Amino acid sequence: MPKLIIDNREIEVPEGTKVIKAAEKLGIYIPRFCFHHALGAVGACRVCAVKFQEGPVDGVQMSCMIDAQDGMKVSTADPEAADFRRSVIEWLMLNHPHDCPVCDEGGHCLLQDLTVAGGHGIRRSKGRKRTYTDQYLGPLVYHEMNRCIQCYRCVRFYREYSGYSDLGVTGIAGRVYFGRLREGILESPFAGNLIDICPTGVYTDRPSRYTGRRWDFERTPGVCIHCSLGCRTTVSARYRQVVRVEGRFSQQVNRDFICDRGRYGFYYADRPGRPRNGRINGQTVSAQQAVEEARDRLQRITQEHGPEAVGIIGSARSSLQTLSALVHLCHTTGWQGPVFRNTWIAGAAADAAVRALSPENAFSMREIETADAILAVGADPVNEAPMLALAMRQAQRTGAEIIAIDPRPLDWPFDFAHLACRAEEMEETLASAAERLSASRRPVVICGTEITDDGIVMQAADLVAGLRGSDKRAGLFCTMPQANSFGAALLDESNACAADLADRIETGQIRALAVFESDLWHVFPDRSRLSTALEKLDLLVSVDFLDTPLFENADIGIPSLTVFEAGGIYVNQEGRAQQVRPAHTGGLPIAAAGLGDHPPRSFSPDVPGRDMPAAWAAAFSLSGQAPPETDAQMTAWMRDNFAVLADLAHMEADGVRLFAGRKVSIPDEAQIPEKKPDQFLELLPAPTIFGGEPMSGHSQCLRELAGLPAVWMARADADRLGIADDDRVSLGFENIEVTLNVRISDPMAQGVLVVYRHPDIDWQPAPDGKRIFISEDQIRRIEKA
Amino acid sequence: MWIWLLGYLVLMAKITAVLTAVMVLAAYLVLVERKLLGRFQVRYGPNRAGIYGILQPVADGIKLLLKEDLVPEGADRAIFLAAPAVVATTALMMFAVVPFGPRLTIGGREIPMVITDINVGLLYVFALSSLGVYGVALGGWASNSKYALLGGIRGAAQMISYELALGLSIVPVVMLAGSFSLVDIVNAQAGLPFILVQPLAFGVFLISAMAETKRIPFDLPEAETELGAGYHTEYSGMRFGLFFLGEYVHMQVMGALVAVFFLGGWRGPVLPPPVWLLVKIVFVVLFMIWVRATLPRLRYDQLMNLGWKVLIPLALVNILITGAFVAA
Amino acid sequence: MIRAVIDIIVSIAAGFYTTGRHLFVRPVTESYPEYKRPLPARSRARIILTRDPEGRERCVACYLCSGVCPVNCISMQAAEDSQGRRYAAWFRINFGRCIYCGLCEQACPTSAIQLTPDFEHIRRDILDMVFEKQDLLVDLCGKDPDYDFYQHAGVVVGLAGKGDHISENPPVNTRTNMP
Amino acid sequence: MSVYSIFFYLIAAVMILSTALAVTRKNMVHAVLFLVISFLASALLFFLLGAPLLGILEVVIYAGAIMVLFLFVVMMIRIRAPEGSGFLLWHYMGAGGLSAVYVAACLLLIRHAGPGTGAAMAAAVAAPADFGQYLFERHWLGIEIVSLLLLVALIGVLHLGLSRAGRRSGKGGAH
Repeated sequence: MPKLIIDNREIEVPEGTKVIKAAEKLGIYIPRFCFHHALGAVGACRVCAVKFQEGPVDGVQMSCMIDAQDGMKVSTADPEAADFRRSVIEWLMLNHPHDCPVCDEGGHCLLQDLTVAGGHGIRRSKGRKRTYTDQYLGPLVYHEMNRCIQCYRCVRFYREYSGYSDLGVTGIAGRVYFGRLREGILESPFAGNLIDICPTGVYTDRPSRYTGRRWDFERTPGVCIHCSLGCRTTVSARYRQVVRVEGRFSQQVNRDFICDRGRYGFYYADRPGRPRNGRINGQTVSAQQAVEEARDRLQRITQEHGPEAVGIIGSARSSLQTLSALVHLCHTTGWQGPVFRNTWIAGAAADAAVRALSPENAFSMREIETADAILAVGADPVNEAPMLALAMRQAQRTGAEIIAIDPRPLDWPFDFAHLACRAEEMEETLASAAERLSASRRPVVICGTEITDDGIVMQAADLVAGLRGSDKRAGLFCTMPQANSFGAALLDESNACAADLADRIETGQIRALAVFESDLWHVFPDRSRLSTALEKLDLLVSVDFLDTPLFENADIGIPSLTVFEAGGIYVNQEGRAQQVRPAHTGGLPIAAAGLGDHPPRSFSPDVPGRDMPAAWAAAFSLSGQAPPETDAQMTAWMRDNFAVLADLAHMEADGVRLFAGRKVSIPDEAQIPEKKPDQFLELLPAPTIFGGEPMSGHSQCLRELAGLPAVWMARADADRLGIADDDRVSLGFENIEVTLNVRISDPMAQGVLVVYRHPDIDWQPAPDGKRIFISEDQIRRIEKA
Repeated sequence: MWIWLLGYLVLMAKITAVLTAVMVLAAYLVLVERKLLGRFQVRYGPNRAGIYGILQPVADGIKLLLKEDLVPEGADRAIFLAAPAVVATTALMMFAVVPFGPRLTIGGREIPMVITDINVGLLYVFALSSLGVYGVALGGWASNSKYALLGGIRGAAQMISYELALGLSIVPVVMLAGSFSLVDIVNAQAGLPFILVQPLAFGVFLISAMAETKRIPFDLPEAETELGAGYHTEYSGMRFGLFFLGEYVHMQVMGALVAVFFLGGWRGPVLPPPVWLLVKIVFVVLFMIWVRATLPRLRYDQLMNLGWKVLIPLALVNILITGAFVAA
Repeated sequence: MIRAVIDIIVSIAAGFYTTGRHLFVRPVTESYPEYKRPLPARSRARIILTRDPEGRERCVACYLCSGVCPVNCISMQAAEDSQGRRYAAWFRINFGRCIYCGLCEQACPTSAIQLTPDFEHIRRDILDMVFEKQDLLVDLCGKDPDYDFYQHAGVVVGLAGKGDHISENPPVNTRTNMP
Repeated sequence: MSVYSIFFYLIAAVMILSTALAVTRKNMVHAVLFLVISFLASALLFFLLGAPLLGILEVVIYAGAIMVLFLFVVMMIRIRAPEGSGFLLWHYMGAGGLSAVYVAACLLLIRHAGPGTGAAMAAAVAAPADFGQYLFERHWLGIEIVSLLLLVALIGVLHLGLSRAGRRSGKGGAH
């Protein structure tokens, strides 16, 4: 533990700590461009120079390159070092364009800050500036190379930290260029972090280009709800509109970065088509009127046909507030539900995962980064929970062995062993792969819940328990389908899925349905069955903030608030309940409130469009109860009424871990998946990073990245069927035929067709709880036009 | 009976005449002060209402009458409403004992040119002057505003302090005149005005008088730069006007008292006595305006030091000396 | 002691002399509505948005003026036109709030926002004091007639390509290592 | 009943009423104000009885000086009106008893006005000069004793104030 003196203050730091970090611990900020605590040091920018006055090192040196040693005496304010830094900044500014006013980084630009801090105001050089041509890097990141100061942060993040290789550095001397070999869309789903990591404006946010300056934003700590990881974000809002989302550091969850789905998925909140008024039979009314009408009509149906005639559906994208309000609603009224599980086996798998996780074996992403062996079963982090892939990449960088057991073609930014197998082979493969963990000390088993069933989850949990039994620091990490899947599983008592309700609608038992923040068209397998079922209903109420087909077709539509307006609590896949605060007051964005893009010229004390209720408040109102008035009262109400949520009282900055220990639930019998019949292929619908998730699917800039809808198949299958890469095939079902592009992959399970969810696939091939098999003669190759 | 009635009518006439003169003079004093301050500062002063701004007082009066009479929500309503009246009334009532001239003989009857000549006239003046404090202190307190309260407290402290110096400075005059009656004091100056006999008393009295009227450099109760407008921060409309009127009437009273005590009152050659008194009043008042244009406001501790450590000892010494002379 | 008293009296008398003397000095006041004094160009009154020498809007909606405004009377929304030029989609100054401090003019990097000597600038309706971009925009270059920000900024907005702006070298050829 | 008696009873009524209000008000400033009104009324009574000097002195000393100080202090320390009714029954009973004794004593005195009151009455209604002569000729010793006492009190207060100020400046520097 070397002890050194920085600016006359003594500090003891662990061996190997750089001087710049040691100073940070003292609260002394040494200027830096290239050094970043997640990326480490390269000594490229020369701006962290400090004066070493005594000890083993002498003179002006880069504080990011020198390890703290005993007897060092460091001065950060020494005139020699300060002068050095000032000169460095002036050199860096030699070629920097004078375009701060039209640069989106202006206002939170590290270079700008340090230039001002260094006192450099007037360019003394008479020389001409070096310029570069810029590249189009896709719809998310804007490239302006002239501003570059060669800190190498971008390539270090892109290539080393996140493991993608299409962005790099070319050139020598004063002509170093950072970009792609050829212009094109960045391949990494973490490319948005370049914006955060670039100390100046080379990479800026393209969708929010020119929308405002950092100082004008209302910046609120938020939590990403586009997957189950619950990464921390900073939400920037301006003029009642969310304009930017950035990563927020968190020790346990996402560290510094977030994925592009989390960064750009928020655009659903202010889409022009977002419902902001209530609807009764197609007529536009106020939100309050819609709530009252829905309450009256539901009560009438309850009186006429009994409480069993009303069904309630929720979804795991709602906040814990909404979920608990729905449970309470059904308790007090006797209505059916609430149903949180959409369909599929996922419900049972998520339930099994929640039961399997305990404070001892549930690992956070932080612990995955330090694992030395990772076994991923039925999990595709890049598509399901992207930041998990980044965490696994860090483990792999430190030498961890990674094994994947999955039928899908996996495209991960690190080396791993892919054991491709079908669902029925998974159990066996897992058992054999478990032996490869025996040499490790800190193994992690990552288990997906979207394409696996509860049996695999329980097997994975058993494996972890076994590893822990043999004195290993083993952990379990389950990915889940949606932001609040864990919370929904905690509160879910009925274990029913939407298909069960459909049965009862068809038999006429259920006459009215209230759907909260769920789009049955998106999740329900059989569309024709759904539409006939919905038509049988006397009343369909939809409460949502998305303009879903269900909302359009509902008898009564009630607009609800988004997470940016209402806040809420979300429980991520490791059971960490995190509080989200509202980012702005809600109401119509200022631009939309006036005529066109111009704010109104009249003054009124009320905000137009602010009468929308939060979904949980609407749930209370439907039963005729007054909702708790404030968020704090609502949280207290949840703690008091649900034993599993009692720990919410201990909510801290890092959230609070909730576990199912208190929940009494009888586990289902694990079922062995049926075997794939010969001459049949299994059709496997799979989640995908862009476009498959309901909320970010409404985000225009991400839709561009979703690509074309495609079906993936193993090369052996393709060869047998005589299909080549890029062909178009038609898949015929009982009542529908779908045309898709074919992509052929080598490392994927044979006998499986993988179809990634896509907004353009107007069809959701996922029967409830059953695997889909399609006979080979139903697959037809279409000649190219 | 009719004699009594006649006397009553004469008294009423005198009161009316004096009040009218004092009010009109007060209104125009405001204009004169603003014009003069303008000239002292090398500008014009009000010159828009009528020629040379001659109608400015009328405009001001109409404005004050028409403005809304606001009462702050937390104010002590009754006291808040009464306070300005106290200030204005006490100032006006002081004129009751100021003599305007020698006795006038009309139709064989002698009419004294004073509203009432009581033998304790001087004490009466001080009694009313000390009651004027209530208007300031209560107005400030009742406003329920911290600035007004500070102004009111300052006003009370300042007026108590300076009343002592005021009273003590006048004792030699009483000793010389041998009476509290203002008429007798004027009569005692038939030979030469007391300013020549008692210059020290004159100085102390003048300074204290300015402090009593709360004028610059002693305007700490108002102190715009520190307290908004001090004790009348919360006042508006005609109630503010009453405070305003009170201040300018008080200036005239002090001018009249200086004239009566030190300048021989209405005495003077050629011109009729009331005119002489008026001239002297205006002279003193103009001097006060000049002071306002020249001197900066004192700090509070300076104000208290001046009163207690300079003026009162000076006045006491003056009494001793005068006493010795009178006894000798 | 006596000397001090004399000093005090003399200094007070000097003050009285100074003020008294002013009574006989001709007032320096200029009677405003009758006589309108031409104000210097740097006077700070009504704000305008100027144009560059080519007649294009100078304002790039960089938010610096609204950021520096001590009374928050400026609001705007930036937008991008088809050539990549940044401009104000709307730009609003609430003159009911403006204190004419001129900080916006100092902050403006493009010389777009300028204060003029036109101070007779009052409306009966407070909402008429809210000026929109079309009310603020003039067809003049103002105090800095030759300045065109985009000629110096080096971003491509249709004026010139990369490397063609003032004081720029042609773009680096990244395919070669020859200097 | 002459005009003077009407005024007398009117003023007396005002005086008693305001005194009663002064005793019962919970708001200190109001209490002080009613006491001032009471003093003014008594001064008017002196006027009415032909003793203007006493009347004026009453106003100058009591209403003008002492009560202003009271008001000043009340305003400075901002006493809040106490909660609840304030006085207990036995407070009222004690005060009532004492008042009764006082009224009885006054009645007795008025009934048996002694011969000594005449001279005092004459002095009270006299001109200021005569009043002064009366005081300093007949009661000079008493006046000197009282003024000496006041002087002692003055010096005592000065001493207290100065020593406090000295201690403070010794501890914390110039204030």
